[in-house]
Amino acid sequence: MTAQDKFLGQNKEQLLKLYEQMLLIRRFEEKSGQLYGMGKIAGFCHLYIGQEAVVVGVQSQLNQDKDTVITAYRDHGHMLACGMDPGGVLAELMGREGGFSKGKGGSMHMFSVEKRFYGGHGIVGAQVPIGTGLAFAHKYEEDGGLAAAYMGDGAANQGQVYEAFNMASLWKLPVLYIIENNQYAMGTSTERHSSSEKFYLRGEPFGIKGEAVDGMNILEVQKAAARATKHIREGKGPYLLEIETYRYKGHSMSDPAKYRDKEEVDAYRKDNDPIINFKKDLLNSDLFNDEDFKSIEDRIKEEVKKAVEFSEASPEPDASELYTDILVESK
Amino acid sequence: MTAQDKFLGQNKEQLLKLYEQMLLIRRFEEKSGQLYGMGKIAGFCHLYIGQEAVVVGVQSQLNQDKDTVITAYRDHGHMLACGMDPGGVLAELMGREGGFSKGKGGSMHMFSVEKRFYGGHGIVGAQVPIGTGLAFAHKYEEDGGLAAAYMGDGAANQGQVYEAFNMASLWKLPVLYIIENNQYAMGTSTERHSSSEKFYLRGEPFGIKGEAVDGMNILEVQKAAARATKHIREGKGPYLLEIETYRYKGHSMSDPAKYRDKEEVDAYRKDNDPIINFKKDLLNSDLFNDEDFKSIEDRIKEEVKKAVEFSEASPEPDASELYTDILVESK
Amino acid sequence: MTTLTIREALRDAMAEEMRRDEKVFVMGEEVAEYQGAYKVTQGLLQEFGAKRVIDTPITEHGFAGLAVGAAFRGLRPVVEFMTFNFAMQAIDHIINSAAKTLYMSGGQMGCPIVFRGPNGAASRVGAQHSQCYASWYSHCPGLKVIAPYSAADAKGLLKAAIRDPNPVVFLENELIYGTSFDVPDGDDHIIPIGKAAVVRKGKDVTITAYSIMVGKALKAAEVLAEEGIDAEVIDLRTIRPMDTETIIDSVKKTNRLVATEEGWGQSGVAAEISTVVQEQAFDYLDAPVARVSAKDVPLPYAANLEKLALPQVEDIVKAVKGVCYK
Amino acid sequence: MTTLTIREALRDAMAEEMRRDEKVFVMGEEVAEYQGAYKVTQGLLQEFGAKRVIDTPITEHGFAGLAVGAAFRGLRPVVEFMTFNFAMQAIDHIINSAAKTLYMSGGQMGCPIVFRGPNGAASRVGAQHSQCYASWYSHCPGLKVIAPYSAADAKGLLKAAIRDPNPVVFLENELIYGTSFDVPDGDDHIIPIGKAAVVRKGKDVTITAYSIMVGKALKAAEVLAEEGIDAEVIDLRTIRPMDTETIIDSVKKTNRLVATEEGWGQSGVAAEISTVVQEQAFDYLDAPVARVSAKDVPLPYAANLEKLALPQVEDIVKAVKGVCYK
Ligand SMILES: Cc1ncc(C[n+]2csc(CCOP(=O)(O)OP(=O)(O)O)c2C)c(N)n1
Ligand SMILES: Cc1ncc(C[n+]2csc(CCOP(=O)(O)OP(=O)(O)O)c2C)c(N)n1
Ligand SMILES: [Mg+2]
Ligand SMILES: [Mg+2]
Repeated sequence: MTAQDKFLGQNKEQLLKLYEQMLLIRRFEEKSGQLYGMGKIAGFCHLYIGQEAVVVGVQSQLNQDKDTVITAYRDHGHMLACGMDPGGVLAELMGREGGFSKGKGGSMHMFSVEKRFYGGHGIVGAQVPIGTGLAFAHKYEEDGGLAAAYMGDGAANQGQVYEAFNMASLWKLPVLYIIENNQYAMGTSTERHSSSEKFYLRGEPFGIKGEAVDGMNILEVQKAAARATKHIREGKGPYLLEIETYRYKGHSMSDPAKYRDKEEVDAYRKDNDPIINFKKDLLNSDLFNDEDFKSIEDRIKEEVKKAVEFSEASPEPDASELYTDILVESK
Repeated sequence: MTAQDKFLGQNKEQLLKLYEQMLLIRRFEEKSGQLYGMGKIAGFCHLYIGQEAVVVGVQSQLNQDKDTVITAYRDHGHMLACGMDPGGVLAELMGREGGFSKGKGGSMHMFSVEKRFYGGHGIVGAQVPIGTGLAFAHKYEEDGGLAAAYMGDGAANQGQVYEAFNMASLWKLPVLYIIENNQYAMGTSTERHSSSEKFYLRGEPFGIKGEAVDGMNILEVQKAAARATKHIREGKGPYLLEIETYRYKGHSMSDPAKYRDKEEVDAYRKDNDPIINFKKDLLNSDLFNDEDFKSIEDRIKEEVKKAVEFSEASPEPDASELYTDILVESK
Repeated sequence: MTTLTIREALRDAMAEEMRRDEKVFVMGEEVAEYQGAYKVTQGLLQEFGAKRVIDTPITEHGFAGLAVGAAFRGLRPVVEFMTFNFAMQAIDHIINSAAKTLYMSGGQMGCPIVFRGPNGAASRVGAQHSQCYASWYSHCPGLKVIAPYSAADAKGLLKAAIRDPNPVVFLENELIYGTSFDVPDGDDHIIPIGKAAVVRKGKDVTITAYSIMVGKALKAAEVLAEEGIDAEVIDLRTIRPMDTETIIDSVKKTNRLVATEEGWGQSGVAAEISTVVQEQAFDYLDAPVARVSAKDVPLPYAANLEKLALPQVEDIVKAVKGVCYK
Repeated sequence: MTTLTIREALRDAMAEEMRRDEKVFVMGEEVAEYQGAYKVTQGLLQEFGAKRVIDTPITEHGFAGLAVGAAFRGLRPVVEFMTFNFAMQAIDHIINSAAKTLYMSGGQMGCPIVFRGPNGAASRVGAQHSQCYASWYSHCPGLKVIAPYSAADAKGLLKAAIRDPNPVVFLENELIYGTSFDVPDGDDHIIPIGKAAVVRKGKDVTITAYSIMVGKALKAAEVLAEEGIDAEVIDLRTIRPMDTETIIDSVKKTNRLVATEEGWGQSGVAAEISTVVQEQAFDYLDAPVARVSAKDVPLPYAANLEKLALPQVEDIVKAVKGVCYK
């Protein structure tokens, strides 16, 4: 296999961009964790560390001018991958006026209509029918877009998911369902919460094709997402990807994660890290050198630093904001 | 095939009992329809005519001293098949004190703890988790019973059904799920409400075995129910039967059923009627003669007449009943 | 003016708004081919086609969520629940997704959606099919909650609801779908959301009501008139935001109030009105506010019990006499 | 007496009742191996095993329905919702299946079940995770609704709830799980459902509160004492059935009432209390009843806004001064 083939025909710039996006998420989340520890972020805060290849891989196959994206509360990675400004995301985490929701939403509730990111939802599974509704709108408007609706393995048991599957398939809606199977729903492992762990089959009785994907390998994610989006764009209706991944951190910042061994986590970190392995892969080809990565590292460091500065400089929302945005004023 | 084989080893008495139960339901429902027309029954009233072989066939394979039964609002047939007194059912339909719910429940809400019939529920799909809870109790109490939870084809799309499937299979609960596929959910045909009409596959991603059954042939229903209950009683967890049937009448008494041709209904009535065909089958064997059936007809006529008399004689509930049964008084 | 049933008025409202705005569509169980379980969507499929008049599976949670997603993208769904009892399956999307997201997004994510359908008791359909949700929904900021009585209001308010950029819960009543009223002609008949109407002027006592209770209140007022009590009847029309001004103005004049509702009393709509009046017009009250609500029981099926459970004209008459010390 | 946190008191209540009655079991998300998302079920799995302490998938609608079915068969499920916000997914089973079936069955189908978990706002968790459902549930006949404050009440009422043959909604508060109180020793400490408690005697004004608001009311009373206002504080403890007698008796003495709640005001718990007092003690009131509720907004995340949105000690103090015309 040539490097060209292996890397799915992507050029150097494209490949480095993938790497950069994953690394940005990693560093951003590390910083969020720190700031949480310092009390500057509060409430629920769910980090995406370990799962970076999923969203970066899938988003690389979307059309950022047309497609729409939705996920649950573990959403920082998705926002960054959608191109939302890290400063705005972090400011929101810190409850500041400069945040994407003016500080009113917090970690779980951010949106950017401009970047076509529709949240940021706190109720497990709720984003799946909503995402199906985004797809409904794509079809209704005939705008050629599709909706990507992400959910966790735990969310995949929620009844409303199946109600959405049925309608999406019945009406051939352009929706890509992504189950991010990170092996746990909070403290419950998949085998303890699901009668069958083949999540990619969950759409079958509704006629939705599914496949399981190695989510620690961004190229695999890209390949599967390419197949899926092709199917959807051809008007064949929904498609389901179960992307197997792993979350390194606790469920949220308050979870000590005693339900698994340190060894289990370390094994992923060491042998299976999506960022390290991708970097290795790239370095093993003759297209890349250490310098490429060094400059990315530096850029991201700077970017995260700027995000922190922006957020810290942003004031708390004005008290008058308490009473705005409850209703849209009618014209 | 000997008659013995054909009739699954059932003796004459057993076979006539099946016939009698189906016919009782048919005549009871015809009478209910009449009484509704006369304004003696009100509100929602969903008749079971056409579907008799389903519940009689399944119930014949249950252990009436141990197993529990639950269904939705199209429940008169289930109650009669559970052995509940037709007079008590009819009195309830008429809102009388002598009804199974003292007149407070009506057609959709009757129960008999004695006969192990747990309703009679008005919310499409709700009976499925509740029925799964009956099965949970069987397992918890280790009483050797199983729960039979009936639902319609429309109900089979409800999200809570899948939530129940997952838990039932995960915890190996003794529950028999029966989808009574009568081709329509109110005015919507299965092809218009379901992305796939192979309802028997709906449990597959949860590891629940399913099969499709001809519900116009009571012997087929019995065979499938025997397989299913055997599986469940062996501790292998839930089982799903999709039983294909047809409702002759409108969805409820207020439905003119314009969404289907008269021909469609007539074809069923003429060629596919579960009661007529079973009678033919029995007569074709040399075990039965016309007299057997005549005496059943007479008995049922009498039974239905008595039920009407009982109901008409039963007064409306006393006004004081308005305030009883809201809470169980603590001892 | 044309005489229309409420059913027709609602249908006309939807049809007119669908003609006016391509983004408006109707979805729900049996709304298309069946023409609506209660025939409220009669003719819509024929005029607007299957793209915009959509029969759903019986999956309220799913299709309400789907409609919310469509609204987030700027479409304007009108979601029919066959009855609001079934909306309990979908209530998480109504509250958590539709009502709260604008705020949680700092104003970015509007959700222009109407959830409509019959609310409260129909005739003899038992406890699970008869609940009134007016107080639940009106408890929650981020929603507008409408419960009209007359056909003119039903039409004008449904049109306003469809044009409104916010999530609106629109509570109808099955028992009066067939009742006829005069409705102004033309397709620009809009009733502003948030305004109550004094539907009968009077000086001795104020009666507030919404939905089917307005008819009962008006009947009670007639009975009372014969006995020399001149009742003012206010049709709330909107429950959230509540037009407290109209109520207070009336009470300042009559000094007596009976607040009626078709739902249960505890933390109901009448409790809110009683509280507001007491907060804002305490010194004007010549008697404690009385409320007339459903009895505190699940709705029974039996004809005699059902009648006892639901608030009747006589209950209003009695309550009015009570506050008038007669 | 032993000093226990509310968390421990709740755990002890469940453990004692599980020892007493084999039919009692606990189910919910993360209740077993994780020991509870908020550690309320600490140690239960270890003592009672996986048969009786059951981790569920994240399917509230399904497991609430399942538990109702088990209760119909005479088991006594204690269903933990990780928070009551998630119970909106299951609310149809709580209302339509658990609360109404006894009535619909003419008294045959008891449903001895407890739905418990944290209700209302935690700290900085945003609008979808912070709603108070006290008024919604207490609106509905067929349910009992409890919202205790102290550890002793939490224990005694949870034990009573588990023994009660009816469906009980038991509303806790995450922010005070770690707060310590004296709790009577022994496993026969039962607090009767439906009885409020006067937790501070006073003569100038009555303050009603439930759950976390009791602590705020008591603090407000201290502040007020310094300013010469002697407040009586009533802990409602049960919201349905409401102990109106205790409230009325107090108001007849103090002639002034401030009704507090952690939820929104419109058709809230305070509205009910205000209405009842006005109905039953109108002539005793020297000032209109004031209510202190959450601001009428979805709960914001930002620290400063969150504080403004929720009812605080100062709000109570201010309201009390208002009704005392000071
Ligand atoms: C309906 C609902 N129930 C429970 C919760 C609490 N909760 C938040 S996240 C979570 C676990 C979800 O696991 P999974 O879907 O696998 O996603 P992951 O966190 O692993 O990304 C739970 C139980 C919730 N937010 N919503
Ligand atoms: C949650 C809910 N949604 C809607 C309804 C109204 N409804 C009652 S029966 C019915 C059709 C159900 O069809 P199916 O499940 O196929 O059962 P069948 O009536 O054919 O026996 C509908 C829509 C309801 N009772 N509950
Ligand atoms: Mg997970
Ligand atoms: Mg059907």
